[in-house]
Order: sequence, then C-alpha cells, then structure tokens
Amino acid sequence: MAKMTMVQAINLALHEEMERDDSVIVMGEDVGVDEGVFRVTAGLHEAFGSARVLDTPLAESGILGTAIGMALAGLRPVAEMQFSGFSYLMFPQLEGHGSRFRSRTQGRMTVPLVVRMPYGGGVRALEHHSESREASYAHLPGVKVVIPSGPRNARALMAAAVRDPDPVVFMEPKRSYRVFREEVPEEPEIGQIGRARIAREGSDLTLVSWGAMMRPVLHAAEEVTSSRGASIEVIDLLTISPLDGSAIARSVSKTGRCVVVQEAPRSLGVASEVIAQINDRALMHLEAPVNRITGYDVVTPYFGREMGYIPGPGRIRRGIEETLDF
Amino acid sequence: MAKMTMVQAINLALHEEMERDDSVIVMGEDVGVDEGVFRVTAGLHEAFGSARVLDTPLAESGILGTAIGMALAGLRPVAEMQFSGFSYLMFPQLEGHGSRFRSRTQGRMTVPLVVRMPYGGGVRALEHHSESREASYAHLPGVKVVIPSGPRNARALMAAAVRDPDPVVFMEPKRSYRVFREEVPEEPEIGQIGRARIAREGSDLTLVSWGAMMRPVLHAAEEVTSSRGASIEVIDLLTISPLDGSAIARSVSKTGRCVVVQEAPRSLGVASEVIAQINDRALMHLEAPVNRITGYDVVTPYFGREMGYIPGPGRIRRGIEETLDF
Amino acid sequence: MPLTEIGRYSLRRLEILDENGEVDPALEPDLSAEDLVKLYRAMLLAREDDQRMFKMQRQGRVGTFGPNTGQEAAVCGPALALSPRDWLVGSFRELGARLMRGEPLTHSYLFHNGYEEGNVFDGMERTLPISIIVGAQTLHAVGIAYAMKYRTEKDAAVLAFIGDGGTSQGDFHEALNFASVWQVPVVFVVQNNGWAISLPRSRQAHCATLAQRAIAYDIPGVQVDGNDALATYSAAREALDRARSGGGPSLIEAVTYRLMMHTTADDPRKYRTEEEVEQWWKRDPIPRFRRYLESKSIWDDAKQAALEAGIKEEIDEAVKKFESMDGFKPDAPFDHVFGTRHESIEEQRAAFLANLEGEA
Amino acid sequence: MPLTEIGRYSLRRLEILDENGEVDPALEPDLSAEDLVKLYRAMLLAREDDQRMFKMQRQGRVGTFGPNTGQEAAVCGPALALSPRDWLVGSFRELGARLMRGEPLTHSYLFHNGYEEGNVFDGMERTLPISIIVGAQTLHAVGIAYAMKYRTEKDAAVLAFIGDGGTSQGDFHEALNFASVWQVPVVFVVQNNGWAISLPRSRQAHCATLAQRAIAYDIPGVQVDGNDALATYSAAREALDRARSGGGPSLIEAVTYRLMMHTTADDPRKYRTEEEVEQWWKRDPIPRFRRYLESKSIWDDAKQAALEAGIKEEIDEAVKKFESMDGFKPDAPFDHVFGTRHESIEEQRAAFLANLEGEA
Ligand SMILES: Cc1ncc(C[n+]2csc(CCOP(=O)(O)OP(=O)(O)O)c2C)c(N)n1
Ligand SMILES: Cc1ncc(C[n+]2csc(CCOP(=O)(O)OP(=O)(O)O)c2C)c(N)n1
Ligand SMILES: [Mg+2]
Ligand SMILES: [Mg+2]
Repeated sequence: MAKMTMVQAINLALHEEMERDDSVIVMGEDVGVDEGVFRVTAGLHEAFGSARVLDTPLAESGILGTAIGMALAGLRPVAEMQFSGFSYLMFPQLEGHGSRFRSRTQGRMTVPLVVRMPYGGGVRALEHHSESREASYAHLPGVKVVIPSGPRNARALMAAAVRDPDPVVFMEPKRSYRVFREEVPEEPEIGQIGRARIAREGSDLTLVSWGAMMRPVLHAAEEVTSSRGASIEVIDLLTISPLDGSAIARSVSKTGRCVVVQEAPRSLGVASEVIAQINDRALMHLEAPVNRITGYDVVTPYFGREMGYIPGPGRIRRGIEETLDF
Repeated sequence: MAKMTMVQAINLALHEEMERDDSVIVMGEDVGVDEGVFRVTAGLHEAFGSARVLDTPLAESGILGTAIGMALAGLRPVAEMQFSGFSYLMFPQLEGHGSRFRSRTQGRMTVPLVVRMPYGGGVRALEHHSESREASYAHLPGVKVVIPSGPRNARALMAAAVRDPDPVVFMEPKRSYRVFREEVPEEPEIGQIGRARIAREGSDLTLVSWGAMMRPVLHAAEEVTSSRGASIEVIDLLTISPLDGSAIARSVSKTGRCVVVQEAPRSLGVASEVIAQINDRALMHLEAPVNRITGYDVVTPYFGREMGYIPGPGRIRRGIEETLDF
Repeated sequence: MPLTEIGRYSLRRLEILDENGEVDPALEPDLSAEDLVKLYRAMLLAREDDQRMFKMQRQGRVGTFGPNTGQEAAVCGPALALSPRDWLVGSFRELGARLMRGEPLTHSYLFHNGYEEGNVFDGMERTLPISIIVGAQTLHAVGIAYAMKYRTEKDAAVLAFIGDGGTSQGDFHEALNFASVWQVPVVFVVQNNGWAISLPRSRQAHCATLAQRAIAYDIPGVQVDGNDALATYSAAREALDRARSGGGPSLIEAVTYRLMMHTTADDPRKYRTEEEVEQWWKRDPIPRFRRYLESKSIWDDAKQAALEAGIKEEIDEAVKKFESMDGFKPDAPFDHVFGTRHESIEEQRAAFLANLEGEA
Repeated sequence: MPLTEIGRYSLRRLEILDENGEVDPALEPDLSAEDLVKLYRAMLLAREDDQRMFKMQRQGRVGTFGPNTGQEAAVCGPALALSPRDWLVGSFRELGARLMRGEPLTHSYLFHNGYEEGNVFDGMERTLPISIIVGAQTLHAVGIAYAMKYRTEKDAAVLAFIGDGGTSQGDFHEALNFASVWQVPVVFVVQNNGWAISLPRSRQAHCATLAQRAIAYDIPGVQVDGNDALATYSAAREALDRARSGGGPSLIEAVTYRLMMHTTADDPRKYRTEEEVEQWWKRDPIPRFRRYLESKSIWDDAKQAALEAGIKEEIDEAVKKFESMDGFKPDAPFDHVFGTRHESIEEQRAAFLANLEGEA
C-alpha cells in the first residue's frame, strides 16, 4: 500500500495496463517527452518508447479519429485531450463513429478506447480550462462516461476503462488531482463501470454527487451530521453513463430526501437525470423535492469570479439543511 | 392568409427577413442554386443573389466559424447545417465562441446568428440523418434553442430568431416539413423566444412535448379525451433553452399529472430537465410520477427499425392512461 | 519582392487509356488477361447494380442511395491493386470496390433499406462499412495504418476514398498531416467527380487541382484521369507498393464525373447542364475499357453477351434473395449498444418489447 | 512513372535585416523614422511587459500566461502595417500587437487575473480578444473579411495570427479554403516559434515549410525571418495591400522562436536543450533592430535610456492602477449570458445573490 495522489494513481494504472498488454498505447498532445501537462503520463515515454507513447500533432479530431482507426485494427488507445474544453473538437468523431461502429456492424467491429480528459474548475485557469460538461458526453448512446473522485477509485476505474470493450470517456476532476492522497493497494484493482458507490451510509437524506464535488459534499455531510445529528448517506456516482439509477433509487427510497450537487450549469445536467431517475423509480418515497445545487446557466466565468459559480461547502450545507427542514 | 407547409413557412420568414434587413444573409451547403436539399431556401438565391445566399464549401466548422466572424462584423447570418447529424462538426465553434463572445466582452461584441438544422427521424433516411440531439445544444449557456412544431409558429419563431441578439439554434423537425399545412397570416408575426405555448387546455393531465412529437401527442390527447373523457392540457415547449419552466409548473400545479414525450434517447434529454423543473417548482402537486416517454439509450437504429424506437401515438396513449390511472 | 527561392514543386497527371480506348504503350501496366477481365467485370457489375438499384428505388423497394455510375474506373482500378491483407476505407460512393472486396450484392440493398445487417458479411474484417459523415473516415484510415506500422505488419496498406467535397473538411487535412508526420502506409484517393451535390469543384476549392494538396504535406501526389481504369490502377498500385515498403502516404486525385444524381433524392437539373453531362458520357470509363480489351483480343461480342447475362442473373438472384429476407430482430439495437451488460439498457429493452406487444 | 507536368510551384523566403543588424538595401522598406521608432518601442514594451508579468506571476499577482519574448518582431512588424480600419484577429501570443492596437497594459493583467474586463477597452471594435481554442480564430477572421467584401468596404483587411501548432487544426485548413474560394481580404500570419508546448515543429508537420501550405489553396505564400521586423512588416504590408485592393488572401510563415516557457505553468527543460535556446537568443529581434536604428542614426544610448525609463514608468503605473482595481460585479455573468431578459436566468441570479449573502 502506498499513499498516492490521483495523478499518481492514474499514472500507476496506465503503467500497469501498458505492461500487461502491448496493444495499449497512450497518445495525445505533450503526453510523451513532456509527460503530460499535469504529468499524468509520467515515466510512460521512458518505459515504453515513442511508438507506444505518442506525441501527436495539435488536432483533437485527428487524435480521436486516428485512435478509432487504431482500435478498429486491434489496438487499445488511451487518448488524452489536454483539457475537456478542447475535447468538443473530437465530439463528431465520437458521436459519429466511436460510439457507432459496434451497432453499425452488429458487434463485428468495435472501438475499445479510452479518452482521458481533465475537467472542471477551481484551479484558476484560463478560459476553456474549467468547464464541467460531462452531460454532453453522457447523452451519447454507445459511450460510457466515468468520473473518478479519488486516487483509489481512479486507478481501479482507469484499469477497467482500458479493458472495457467500448469507448470510455474518462473525465478527471483536475481540482482533485493533487489535493489529497489515499492508500492505493499494491495489487491491481479493477473497478466496475456502471456502478455507483455508497461513500457514506445514512438514513435521513441522500446526497448524490461525483467528481471534484465529492470533497465539499463529504465535508458538508460531516458538518451537518455533527451540527444536528442528521444521518446522511452519500452516493458517489463514479459512472455517469450508463447511470446506476437503481442505487440512487434504493437510497432515496430509504431516506425520502435527496440533494444532488453538480458543478456544471444547471439545465440538462446530470442532476436533472438523477431527478428523473428518482421520479421514475422512487417518487412516492420523497418527502421533499430533490434539491439540486448546481452551477448556473451562464457562460463559465473567467477564474476571477469562478468560485462563486461552483457549489461550495456552505451552499451545500445550507441545501442539506433546507431539505431536512422541508 | 395562406395554407402553408412548414418548409414554405420558414422560407417565407427568410424572404421577409432578408427583404427587411440587408445584413441578413443565408449560407450553407447547397442553399443557393439548389435551394437547399429540402427546398427551405427556395427562391432566395434568385431574389438576393449569390453574395447574400451563399453556397459554401463542404465544412460545417468552416460555415459556423465564418458565420461567427460575419456576425461580429455586423451581419446576421442564417447558416444551414444540411442535417443536424453533421452539426457536431460546428459544436466547438458554437461552444467555444458563438456562445461566448457576449460574455467574453461583457456585451461589447455579440454574435447574432441563426443555425438552422433539420433534425429527427421518421423519414426513412440514412445513418446520421435522423437523430434528435437537441439536448446537446440546450446544455450550452449563451445559446438559445428553438424548435417549432408547425408552419405558423415556425415562421414566427424564425423571424424572432433572425432578429435575436444572440446565437439561436433553430432545429426543424424534418418529419413535419410537409405532412400538414396551416394558415399563416399575411402580416409578419414575430414569435417570442423563451415561451412555451398551451396547445390545448385541460385539467386532468399535462402533456409536454416539442417538435415532431407534437403531432402524435395531440393525436393521443384527442383519443384519450374521446375514449374516457379526460381533460388533457398540452404544452408545446417551442423553446428548449432557456426553458419556460414556469409555464410547465403552472400547468402541472393545476393538473397534478404529467407525461413528457421526447423523441431523443432517454438519458439526459430535455424530458429529464422538464422533470427536474417540475421537481423544483411543483413537486408537491404531483399525484403520480411524471411519465417520460422517450427514445431509448441505444445508438439510433438504421431506418429499417427506427419506427419502433420513436414514440408513436399508441405508446403515448398508453402512457397517458397509465398516468391517469396511477 | 525579390527573395530567395527555398522550395520548388512540380505536379503531374497520368493518362494511359484515352477516351477512344487507345493505350499509351509506354505506360500500360503489366496486368494479366485474367486481371483485366476481373476489372472489367467489376466495373460492369457496379454499373448494372446501380441501374437496378435505381429502378428499385423508384419502385420503393430500396431507400435513398448514391449511384456510382460513371465513377467505376476511379473506384475499381484502385481496388484491383488491393490484396486481401490491405484495408479498404471507403466513403459512400465506392460500390464497385466493395463488391470486389467480397461484399455480397444483397448487402447494399439491405444497407439502403435501413438494416445494419447490410454491413455484416464474411470476410468483412478489413473493409470498413460506408461512412456518411464526409471526411471522417480518412482519419480512421490513418489510425489503421498506424496500427499496421506499430505491429510491423509488412506488405499491407490502407486505401482510403474521399470525394472532392470531402477535401474541404478539417478531418481530411488532419488525416493528411497525421499520415505524413507518422509516415504510415495509407493511400488517399480523391474521387473528384466534379460536384458535391450542387457545388461544382471550382467553388469547393480555389486550387487548380486537388492533387497539389499533397505539396502542403510533402507527400507524393498525382492527378489521374479517373475514367481511365489503367491509370487509376497504376497510380494506386505504385502508391500502395510504396506504402507497403515503408515509403509513407500518398495522395491521388482521380478526375471523374458523377453521371447520375447525387442521390436518388437529388435533381441535378437544378444545378448543371445537360451538355456538361453529355460531354462526360463520352468519357464513360466502361466502353473505353471494353475497346481496350478488344484491341488486346481478350474480348469479343460473345464474351460481352455472356458477361451481361451472367451479371443480370447474379443481380436477379441477389434481389430475390434480398426480398425474401426477414426476421430482422427488432431489439437488435439493444444487443449492440455496448459489449457489456447494463441494467438500465436491459430495463429499456424490456420496456421496448412490452411496447411492441402493446402495439400488436 | 512518366507523366505530363500540369503544375509548377516555387516558394520563397524573405530576409531583410540580419542577425547583426545589417540591412539589405534593395529590400529595405520605406518607413519613416517615426514609424521605425514606433515599431522599436512596441517591441521593447512587449518584452518589458512580458518580463514584468513573469515576475508578477511568480509572486502570485497574476495567473498563468504565455510570454511572447523572442517573438516581438513576428508580432509587431505585421501590426505596424495595420490601419485602424483593419481588424486584428489574434491567438494568445501577440501581446505586442494588442498593445499597438490600443489595448491598455492593465488589460492583460486583468485578463490573466481572471477578469473578462481585460477584454473590454475603448477602441476595441476591430480587435478580437485573445482566442484560446487553437485555430478557431482563423475562421472568424475569414467571416469578418467576408463581411468587408459584402459591404464593399475598401482599403481594409483582416490580419489573423496562428501558431505553428495551430496549423494542424482542421479549422485552419477550412479557413484557408474558405478564404481562397471567397477571395476575401485576410492575411494569415503563422508564428512558427519552433514549438507547440513540447512538440517541435518537425513533428507537428512533415512539410519542409509551413509557407508551402499556401500552394494547396493557390494563394500567395511566403516564409520570412520572423525575428526580422523589417521582413515581417514588409511581407504583411504587401499582403495587406493586396488584400485591400481585392487580391484575396495570403499566408505568411514567420520563423521565430519562443525564448521562454510555453506558459508560466510549463517547464521547457523537459523537452529542449539550453543550447538550442542559446542559439536563438543570438537571433533576438530587438538588439538587431536597435543596431539598425543606430546605423541609420535614428537611435543612440541616450534615447535608449529614455525609452527604457519611460517604459518602466508606464508599466509601473499600469501595475499600480491594476492593483487598485476592485468592484468587479459578482453577478456580471448573468448580465451577459444573453442580450434578452429571461425569467430562468433572473431566478438563478437571485439564487446566486442570496447565496452570496449566505456566505457572507
Ligand atoms: C459532414 C457532412 N456534411 C454534409 C453531408 C451531406 N452530404 C452528403 S454527400 C455530400 C456531398 C459530398 O460531395 P463529395 O465529397 O464530392 O462526394 P460525392 O457525393 O460527389 O461522391 C454532402 C454535402 C454529409 N454527409 N456529411
Ligand atoms: C484546441 C486546443 N487544443 C489544445 C490546446 C492547449 N494548448 C494551448 S497552446 C498549445 C500549443 C500551441 O502551439 P502553437 O500553435 O505553436 O502556438 P504557441 O504556443 O507556440 O504560440 C496547446 C496544445 C488549446 N488551447 N486548444
Ligand atoms: Mg464529388
Ligand atoms: Mg508554436
């Protein structure tokens, strides 16, 4: 066991997967010699050489389009988008092809690849470097969307993503890259894509979130528990698509109250789908409206203003209290 | 007054707006001499010439990127995407720039443009020609998304979109292009972006939909009314973003029951947001879960199978009945 | 402005078999009679199948499709240069090449009647299905070529087709750039058929040729008479050989013409003249190839009659077979959304099937 | 393969002022002493401001930014050729050009400290803000140029900057193609500074020059010594004049070098040698321009000292002004999401403000 940051944990998974299977290759802008702008690919170029750890030209559609070709020909590319804000350039390749080859050929041609991308705000970065747009990918049939929340699950889910037979969009909450460490086991762990995790058990209220929001969410849950003794269950979605609706429903059926916390703009975010799932599966158990605490439907502000626009522990705590008091 | 199809009505609005304002120009693939593959731009090239009705090279990012430049320089381009399935190629330009110049410059530079695109299934077309992916656009702050449902509102909303100070994604339900005619007044009408329409008043259940689904929805509402005398209110959203949440809430507060019908895949569609809005604003009035009748989370099948995957009147009728009986 | 010259480039055009079937002996490729007949048969089959599908489309027996009539040499010549270990990455107007790769006739009927089953056949492993998003497939071709290089697969390459309209897409540029930076074995054939729906080639791009795009990437580029099957074969053969032996990518512009409509939903009279089309009928690739075969005494009227009869029979049978097909599993899309099982998908499948029953 | 030649192209490179400040009199542009000093001052101001921002960044007083040190000639030379009626469409490494267009020094501090206010200044009408998505801005430039042509605006053009890395993006290809098809007044300047973060130019593209991309679109293209402000000015001047008089688009590759890090978050020692950087410091555009001015007796040490002092004072004042700025309206994003009022946005603004109170 070793204490690791999320960056180190993802890096570990990439090392392990590349060692295990020589069809795994890593590609993207500055992932080789430079080891990635966040150093997520540290040591890979040295260990596996430039044919397997591939510095590409600066073209995101080119990166994903060629990765799709590689996957069709039997490789398992792990392609990096330097920031999720640039990833829309490859959206057409993913929507039009990566997600479709399996259904188009009724399973005869498949596209096992991973698209990694740091996403989300809170790191005082320039425009286009702090969006949280997981919903755009999660609405695509044929694509899985995974968002780890900590070093250990990041490592396990990256291993699962690399081994998965389908295209996986792996969104890394960059704000959580280095702010905390966690024990990560020696032995490889393989996560399960499609399953949410109960991060904390409780009986009075269900708090649902994912990615970088898990830290303030858990913090707020602690606070409310100690301030008023409420028992709060926290669900960490981990996979955004396909969503683990029954895990959410089980919890809400038990607690009767729910708060969903989302960094992204309010409308049509994952929180809306969580609410829709509760509606479908557990509405009659609700004792209060689901409280969605989200970003706002404004263009992501430059970083001078961003913190007011990302849900913080205070806002989450007040949201929990309102819902408990409803 | 004249009876017109939706194609004719949109064409009328384009003629009127181009006559009114010489900063309005129409551009896209085959919109000129060919008059558009659906003939939506019929007569424009002849009337306004090739500098205002511009056949562009085959490049969607190029079309929207240059349209943004034109808008920055004072024109009001109406750009066509030949089918919404090709529009993702311009998503990065819209997400990264079209939607942001206003906020980026605090209102000093703006992008008044319209992106028209036929969308949706039911016309036995090839792959990529029948998706319904309005949610991808509606999740973008700074972009308005309008979806007409009939000739008259299409004409009025197109006029509004052309005059709007912001980028408007104007999604045209191609299945409704020619299947019915409606009276369209002589005088120009200007629709109101951001407002839903009560298409039918009622008190027992609220049926929410938009675009091509409005026809089977209204049909099902009639059927259920005549078969069991239920009074069904039908809301036609017309604008998907910003969504008219209070209109939905008002109706559901009155009826206590709601069915939302969406052609798009289930997860993270506009129906989820409608449910989330009801949750936020009218949950305690609900006497049954909101019933969402949607496409499925599968890759849009080729047209041989598509009809089973698009909600039809039977499925909608059964959905209404279930919700009434809940 | 007087300056130093730092680069000098030249561009060439290849023509071997002229409109009258006269061959330039210095350029004539060394093809066996068997291969020549194979090529001729492929072109004729593509033409006849097009015509049959056109009739079927007008009768409502298949859906919209894009005929390849007139472009058979641009399509079949390069395909003849393929080995089974090469990959074919097409766009949507390469019927002849697909048939040469072993795709059954039934499959384009199926595809154009809205069934994914049309993409699935034995031996499809290295033939990608039709790609409708213009330009996108060229990047797949480069990725496949990269995998070949990575696996040090020798003596194999990728042949990718795109249209003149497709050259305007950013993906095409990115494909050429990645291919040249990586020096991978891929050959791009631009079927310049003069039109992208209603947009003439001259307004699609300002350059005199599309072949000169190769100069921007320092890769070999050539323009060929795309209605001359010997030229398209030879140029592709040379480029594929170079690619297979580590010489990297190439670009071929095949200048041809779409003699029919863009797709059966299109009316070309809106945007082009009858005269232009007439001119190009005179350059039809098939009769000139027949004359060439005749001049080599490989062909005669009897063989032609037999071939035509054979093709007709083959198409008749395929149509019959296609029209007797049924049992398309209604919930197949649920089987193929993912390669893993997920509760939410299975729940939705159950709802779908229940609804089917409700409709019944 | 013997073939007919159908095209022949030549590419040239322009150098006027060499590394030692020696000018080629035959090529020397006819610039007034005033303009020459203006250009020199602009380059020096950009350099000094960069250095100040770098210090401020290290002290946590501004956020991440990308220094333009070393590229002042590539940026300021073309900007000198602009009239106020021309548009400037930059990427993110053209500080010198922005300052020449009237952007206050304070504004790059504001921008790089996370405030949209940094994009807003009097006279900004024809200067687009920094564009971070690599390549995208070139299409905006073409659209603006189209609007000029449509409005028959005479004597104005658009100058668009992009990096060597940016040339790989599909949007750049689409921009060149649209511009050439439309023949609109736009000049593209590729600042080829040798690197795109850690990727050297040689692995960004396989072509010997980026200027030869022009051949693919049949537009004028030229490579210039990008550290030679006379050459960058002259090439841009010629291209802008051509554009303004209806001659269509041009492409200029300015070969320069990024002497500092990609951004303050980058460590270039990971991917390039000190020697390479040393070599390029010898080609620094600023000292050579100073020597040129001196050789023309326009400049001397006293003027240099005065200029340096003036620039220092100007920057000091700007920093002071910037650091005293406050009152950034917290809910400004709600003001500028749309140009029309919407209930849902106002509801969210109210919630935002209520939450701010909750936090207080
Ligand atoms: C990205 C994209 N945009 C638009 C279309 C619609 N479309 C289909 S084919 C076509 C023209 C293609 O022209 P070209 O590349 O020359 O091929 P051709 O049809 O002539 O074979 C267009 C505009 C599409 N399929 N994909
Ligand atoms: C579409 C996109 N992809 C990636 C990035 C991240 N990024 C910022 S600058 C840069 C390198 C740019 O290189 P170049 O175009 O040569 O400009 P330079 O930085 O050298 O001035 C990269 C990869 C981005 N901003 N936009
Ligand atoms: Mg064509
Ligand atoms: Mg660079």
